[in-house]
Amino acid sequence: MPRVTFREDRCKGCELCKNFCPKGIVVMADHINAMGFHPATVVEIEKCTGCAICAMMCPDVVIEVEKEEKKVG
Amino acid sequence: MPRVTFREDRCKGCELCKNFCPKGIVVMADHINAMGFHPATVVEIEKCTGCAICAMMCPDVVIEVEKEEKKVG
Amino acid sequence: MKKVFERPKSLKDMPFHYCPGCTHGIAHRLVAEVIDELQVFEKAIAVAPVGCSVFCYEYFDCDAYQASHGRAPAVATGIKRVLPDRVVFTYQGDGDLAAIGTGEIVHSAARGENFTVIFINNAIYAMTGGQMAPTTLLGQKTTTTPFGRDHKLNGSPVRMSEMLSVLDGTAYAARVSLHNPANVTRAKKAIKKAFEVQIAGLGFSIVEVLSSCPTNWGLPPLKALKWLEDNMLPYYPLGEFKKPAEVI
Amino acid sequence: MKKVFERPKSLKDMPFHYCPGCTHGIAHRLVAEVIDELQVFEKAIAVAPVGCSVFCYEYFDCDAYQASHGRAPAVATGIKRVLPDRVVFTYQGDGDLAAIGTGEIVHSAARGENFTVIFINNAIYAMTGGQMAPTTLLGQKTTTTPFGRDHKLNGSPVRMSEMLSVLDGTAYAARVSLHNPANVTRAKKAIKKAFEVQIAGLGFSIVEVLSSCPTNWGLPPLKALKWLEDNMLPYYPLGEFKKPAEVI
Amino acid sequence: MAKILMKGNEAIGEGAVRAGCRYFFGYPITPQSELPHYLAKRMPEVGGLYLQAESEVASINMVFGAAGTGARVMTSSSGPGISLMQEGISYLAGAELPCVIVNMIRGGPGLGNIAPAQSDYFQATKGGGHGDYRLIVLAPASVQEIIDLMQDAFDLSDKYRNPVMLMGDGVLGQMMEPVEIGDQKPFELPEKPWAVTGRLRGKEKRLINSLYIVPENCEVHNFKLEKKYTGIKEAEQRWEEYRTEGAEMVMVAFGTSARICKSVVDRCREEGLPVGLLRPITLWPFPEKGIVRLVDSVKSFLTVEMNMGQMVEDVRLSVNGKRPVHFYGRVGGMIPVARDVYTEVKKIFNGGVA
Amino acid sequence: MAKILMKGNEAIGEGAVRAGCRYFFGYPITPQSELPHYLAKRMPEVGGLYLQAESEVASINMVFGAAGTGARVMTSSSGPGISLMQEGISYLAGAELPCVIVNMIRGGPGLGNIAPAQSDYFQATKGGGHGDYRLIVLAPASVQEIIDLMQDAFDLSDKYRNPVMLMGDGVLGQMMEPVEIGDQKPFELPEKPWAVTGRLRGKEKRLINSLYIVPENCEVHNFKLEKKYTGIKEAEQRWEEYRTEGAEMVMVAFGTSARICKSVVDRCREEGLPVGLLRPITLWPFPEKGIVRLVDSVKSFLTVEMNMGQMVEDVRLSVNGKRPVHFYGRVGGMIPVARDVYTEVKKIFNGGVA
Amino acid sequence: MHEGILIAGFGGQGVLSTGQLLAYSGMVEGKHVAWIPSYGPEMRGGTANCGVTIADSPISSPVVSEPTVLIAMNRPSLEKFEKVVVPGGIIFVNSSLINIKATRADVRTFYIPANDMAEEIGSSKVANNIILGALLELTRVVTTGAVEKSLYEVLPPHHHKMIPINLKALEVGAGLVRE
Amino acid sequence: MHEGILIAGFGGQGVLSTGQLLAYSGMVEGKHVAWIPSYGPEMRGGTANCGVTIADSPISSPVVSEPTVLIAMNRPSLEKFEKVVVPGGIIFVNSSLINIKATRADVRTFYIPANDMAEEIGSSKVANNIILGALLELTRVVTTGAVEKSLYEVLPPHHHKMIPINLKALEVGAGLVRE
Ligand SMILES: Cc1ncc(C[n+]2csc(CCOP(=O)(O)OP(=O)(O)O)c2C)c(N)n1
Ligand SMILES: Cc1ncc(C[n+]2csc(CCOP(=O)(O)OP(=O)(O)O)c2C)c(N)n1
Ligand code: SF4
Ligand code: SF4
Ligand code: SF4
Ligand code: SF4
Ligand code: SF4
Ligand code: SF4
Ligand SMILES: [Mg+2]
Ligand SMILES: [Mg+2]
Repeated sequence: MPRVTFREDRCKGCELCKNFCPKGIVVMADHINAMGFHPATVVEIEKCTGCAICAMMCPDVVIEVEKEEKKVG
Repeated sequence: MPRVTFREDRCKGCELCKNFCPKGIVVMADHINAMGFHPATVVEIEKCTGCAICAMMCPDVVIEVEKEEKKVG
Repeated sequence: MKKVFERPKSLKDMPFHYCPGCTHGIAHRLVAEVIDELQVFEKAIAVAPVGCSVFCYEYFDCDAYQASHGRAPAVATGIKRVLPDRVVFTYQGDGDLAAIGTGEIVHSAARGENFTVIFINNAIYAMTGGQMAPTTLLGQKTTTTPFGRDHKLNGSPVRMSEMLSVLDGTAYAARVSLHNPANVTRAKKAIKKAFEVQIAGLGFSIVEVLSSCPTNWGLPPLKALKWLEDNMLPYYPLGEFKKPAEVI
Repeated sequence: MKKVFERPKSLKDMPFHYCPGCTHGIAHRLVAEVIDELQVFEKAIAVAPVGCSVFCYEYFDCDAYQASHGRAPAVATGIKRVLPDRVVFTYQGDGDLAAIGTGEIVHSAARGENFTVIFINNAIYAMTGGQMAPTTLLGQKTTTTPFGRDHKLNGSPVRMSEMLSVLDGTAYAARVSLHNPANVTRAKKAIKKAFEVQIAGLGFSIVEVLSSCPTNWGLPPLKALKWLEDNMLPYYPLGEFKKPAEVI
Repeated sequence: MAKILMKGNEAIGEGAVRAGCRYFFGYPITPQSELPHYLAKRMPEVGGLYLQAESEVASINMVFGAAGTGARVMTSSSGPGISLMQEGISYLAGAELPCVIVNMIRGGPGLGNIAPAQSDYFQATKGGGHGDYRLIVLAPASVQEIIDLMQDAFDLSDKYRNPVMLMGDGVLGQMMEPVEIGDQKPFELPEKPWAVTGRLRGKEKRLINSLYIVPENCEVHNFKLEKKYTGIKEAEQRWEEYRTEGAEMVMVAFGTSARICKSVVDRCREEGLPVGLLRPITLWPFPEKGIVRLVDSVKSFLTVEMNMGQMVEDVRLSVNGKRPVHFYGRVGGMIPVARDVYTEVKKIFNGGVA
Repeated sequence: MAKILMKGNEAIGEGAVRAGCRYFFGYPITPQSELPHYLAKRMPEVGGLYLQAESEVASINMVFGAAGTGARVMTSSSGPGISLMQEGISYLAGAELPCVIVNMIRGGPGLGNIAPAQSDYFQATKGGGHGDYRLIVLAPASVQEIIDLMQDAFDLSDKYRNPVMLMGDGVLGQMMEPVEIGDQKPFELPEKPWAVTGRLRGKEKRLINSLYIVPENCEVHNFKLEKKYTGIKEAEQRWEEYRTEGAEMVMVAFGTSARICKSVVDRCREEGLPVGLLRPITLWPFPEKGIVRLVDSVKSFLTVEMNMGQMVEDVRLSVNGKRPVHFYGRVGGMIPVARDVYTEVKKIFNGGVA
Repeated sequence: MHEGILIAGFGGQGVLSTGQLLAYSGMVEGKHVAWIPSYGPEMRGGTANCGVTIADSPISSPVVSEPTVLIAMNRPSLEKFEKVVVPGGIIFVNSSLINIKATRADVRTFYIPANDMAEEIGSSKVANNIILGALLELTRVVTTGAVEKSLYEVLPPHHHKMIPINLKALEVGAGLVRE
Repeated sequence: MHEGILIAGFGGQGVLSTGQLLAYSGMVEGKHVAWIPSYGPEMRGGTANCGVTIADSPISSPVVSEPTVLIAMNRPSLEKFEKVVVPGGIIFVNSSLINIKATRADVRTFYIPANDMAEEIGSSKVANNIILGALLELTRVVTTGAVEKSLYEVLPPHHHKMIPINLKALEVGAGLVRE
């Protein structure tokens, strides 16, 4: 299962990640962070493909994506 | 016969008129004018067609060309 | 676990001051990724403009200059002529590059100055409060075109990439956009090519990046991307306008 | 007897200060003839540049301005925006228009300012003593390219007419030459069209005139014309790059 | 007359429109952006033109073009942009074209910041451009005064055929204060027999020009300008005196810093310290007369500026060594705090010239 | 050492090369064109660069770029071009970048003409750009001194991390005089631990910048600059005194006009009139110390300038009311004639303050 | 009287217009008033604040560097400006959005759940006016009448229907702090 | 000694380099010298002139506004500068190209057909030196030896073969005015 990490304090709640996630698993949290924004987070991480599209579209470099390494050969 | 008039004191002796006259009848005078240039002038005016090419190429608007008016009709 | 996406090394670990959803941030990251990938971090010198991205000198973790409004290409010329083996790039907005800095960008291109320009076209003067830029679209409302930009009054938007491509010194010119993932990927490729052109010493390279300004367009971030797609793309065609034979 | 050629009325009866054989004089005369023929003498306002033709404000017998170096298009903008029914034209050299005045000419064109530009391209900064201009040819020796202009060092000559034609606001752009009678005739036609475009209110019009500078090219007048023909024409193609449908 | 609440930057715009200005050419810059925003809306209402130029260099040259036709025209900017206009300003002064240039000064040098400052005093009053020329420089200290001085700016400009600069800062531009603007009066442009408008109806040829290739002629032109400047120095010095009667110390300050000094004067007077304020309204011509009038009765001067000491030179030149002239300045976008100025005043009163 | 005959403009170029300058960015303008012509040939000989910019605005910003790398770099222009550089100069001063800017002053204002003048004194010394900053301004009066001062210009510039301006005029630039230039000495660039050259070998990040968005920081920066300027004022005032011993009147003049005043001094002395000359070599810092040293023993001063009266303000500030300070000026490209200056001196001696 | 009121919050919370309303009301009452916004690129972050001075005598600097009253509409504003309030001054904390407490002991602090109360009376848009009501009640810097008059002047006619709810908000706010 | 020599003619007549030669010679002799050309757009017309000052004491202004000697190589130069020569000064008129006479009575005027004489001795290029020779003979401003030395310095080596004819021209010119 891939891992998607949000640096919550940096999130500005712009929703670009949420919009572009092909699996629709990024949602905005109910609480607000120190900057006053509802930060993004992933639900149903098991649906995540680790495509990193969310991260690619994040203007604030909030997101890191990790994936299991494929066995070679 | 056309009339080609040179305003001699304005001539800078650049020889453009001389070079471009299709009849080759523009020559540079031996004497120099007040500005120290050999001014252009026309010899054999009878060969002149009144084409005004000399005037058209003169950068210093030295030349005026007159021609007999064609009879109309 | 392998990181498939992480913060590029060349981007200092600090928050951007940009508004939520402002794609200046994506452009920054792409540039930093390219610097990382080309392993030119130690040689890189950034020239920051005046505009919302004025503080980019803080974000890129390489040596940097802050240039006066529009003059980044002249500053870059000065740097690159002294240090021809460094990798020099400017990062400029459309007010900076296409208005006040027209002379500098045109002649840097004409001279074939061997540096790279990242040109953020957001169709607005963002930093100063949303005034019309030379790239503002016809009909677009801004604080100085309250009734919409009108060709009769303000002329038509300039297509800088096309214009600069006319010049012999321009080695590489491309227009890209940041409005969706596919285009972000393409944008990065173009930025990488531009840097490669510089590293190969082929001359002037520029990547025009269509970018959003939610704040001054008065739109939420997603709608801003949609507006970009619907309105800017038709007027500003994407693609490579010029590339040297040497570059694949 | 009928005058088939005489001094145009719009050209004051005084000698030019130009060097022998300098085609600035021919360009002046053509502009004056066009003003006469279009009968716009009373409405004409000339804007003189800084360059050898700085005194053209004296020669054109209409109202006139002397503008700062490169800024004639901005000055003309100011005039024409106040007096839209006057016929305003700038007369600029290649240093004036293509170097220091790049921003002003590009944006006057982009805005579609409704005035006419006569652009004298003599591939040199003549007035200041023969330095390289943006339009100086590769290999051409000038006082600041003593070993000939080199692309690596100085970039390549800019083709302004082509570049300005990219802009939507440019209604008419043509390049002509003064090196022989046939071309002088064509030059006049282009100048006339440019003024007609203005009078019809169609936007920005520019005529680039290839012109000789015997003094700074170090050639006698005739050889200078030959040099122009042999060297400038191949790099600077003549023709109309843009014209409005309305104009025949 | 009813008052309305108005922003300084907008007051510049409205003041200009009421003074008959119909042409604005400019390039955006903080902290004056509300002015272009205002005029972009307002100019079309009065048949005027707001045109955004591609740069400050272009702006000032568009002003040159429009001013030469006789129109009332203005531009506006701040520090860096005004610096870029210096060549154009020198040309305007050389060609004797009337126009109004607004500088809402910000912290410098270089990009500095956008906070209020007064560090362009030298540039405005001594000539930031080349050659011998002068601008008439007006320094309002309230939104109401902005409105009033805009009218004067255009009138003086036409009267003397000279560019006029209005100097403010971000505080004056951004703040709102109540103003009385009254009804717009009909205005008539003064005759401008030198204006270039084409030779319609057989007019003699006219020319807008600053080129005098023969030094002798250029000198004559400069002498003519100098004579004009001397006349302006004689006739147009303006200043406000605030509680200078019986003052032993007079502060000299303009614009925003003068506002602060006023409150210091009040506090000092309350405490029985005989302190007054001379507030230059014209920075050029500097109100030398005002200083000279006070110099014998006053024991010392304190110049307070939002810079490192610029106007203080003009104060010293006016005082001409007869009294000590002290200086207190904040800089880089900082505004003097009344308390600190008061401390400075006290220090001088106690003989401690710090 | 053998003398050679050299043109002032070329001496600027040769002096720069000998001082280790390897980068020139500029835009042609009369009357300094021989300098670019010279350097276009000379720079390649020493592995340096002559690059013609598209404008003066570009030139000064190229200088900004090159200076930031630590290289010795210069530009050159005259009046209108220098005006266009004002924004860039303010940035250079704000970012504390060393470089040399040459202004061969011509008649102004506006396009004026190309004849010699000194009317850009204010612009150079008081700051033609925005914000509080200073240029070190050097004024040579002979071709030999041009060569010598070019070395000083680059050294001072590096020492203080401040732009230096060399001011001359068409006479100094166009004339040829004998000079001794000697052999070129090997030079070493001073260490520049602030220079931006990339983070090779793991260097810490460096930045060339003039932006201080927080006013508090900008003020600190300005105070730092001010401290530097105060140090320069203390350490670097330079002037030449010519026959000032026992002088009752001292003329103050720089550059070309100082040459003329020298001959007037000689004539006066021959006739027994105790007249001397103080020739400022640094215009900023103005040689106040020189004036102060003389002020008690001298009865009056006469400032002679090729402008309408600019340096005279600094003379007055230095004299501070203790003695009358007279002014004589020619302008617009005119050079004072020794005979006329002599007449002026006599007039003052005869008590007629004309 | 010399009140320096600093109103701070996120962009979009209407802090600038609330300040203008207050200044306008002061003007209506013939007082000396000045209003000044923060300006600058820090706006990018999305915070906004303005200072309003209302006084009996001419106002020297309109910049409110030492406020007698702070209205903190969000947390960053409280954190940033709490320390500059004059001793004895007042801090209003919008406790709907701010979940921390002020730390100063030498000022009077009022926690007002402005957004919640505004929703309660029917419009989230009048949160600022709830606090404004409290402010007027405590300081009497201007009268409610002046505010009402100002609302008619400031709001474009098609928004006049909003005036009653605005006045209601003032009333509610005042009630909260009325002893 | 303080000689101010104005040399004027068409561009291409070598007036600037003749002036430089003279200045160089003065320098060689340890005198104070200064040379200055006219500069400016009036060059467009094709005229050129320069001033050379040679003196025993430092030179104040290098601009020769009141020449002690005028060398007029063409007619416009004579017409333009005749009037500024100091009373008692010298005017050399290149009578090969100038067919008018000087009108001043208070100066000494010498008519020298310089171009013709230069052709005679074998090179039209040395016309200036004919007049220079006359000048030296009359004023002794510098010695012929200094000029010879200077020619070796000033001319590039491949032109040194021209030196004899230059010296010859000086000699011929001197002869013309030698009493
Ligand atoms: C000489 C000068 N003129 C004007 C400004 C004000 N200014 C700062 S940024 C800017 C425009 C920014 O627009 P753009 O370059 O498009 O960048 P963006 O903010 O949109 O990213 C302007 C006009 C300045 N700083 N300096
Ligand atoms: C601001 C400024 N910079 C430089 C100059 C000097 N200058 C005068 S004319 C000129 C160039 C002229 O060249 P061009 O425009 O090609 O006209 P030409 O003389 O060739 O006809 C320059 C650089 C100036 N007058 N003003
Ligand atoms: S990595 Fe892909 S699937 Fe996973 S959350 Fe991000 S966008 Fe969605
Ligand atoms: S894209 Fe980034 S900043 Fe925007 S909501 Fe997602 S994580 Fe937050
Ligand atoms: S009119 Fe024609 S034929 Fe006659 S002289 Fe002129 S060019 Fe020759
Ligand atoms: S073209 Fe004109 S200037 Fe040239 S030689 Fe002929 S007449 Fe004279
Ligand atoms: S104002 Fe626009 S461009 Fe600037 S940071 Fe905000 S969204 Fe981005
Ligand atoms: S220098 Fe050249 S462009 Fe100028 S007048 Fe002479 S020939 Fe014509
Ligand atoms: Mg932008
Ligand atoms: Mg040219």
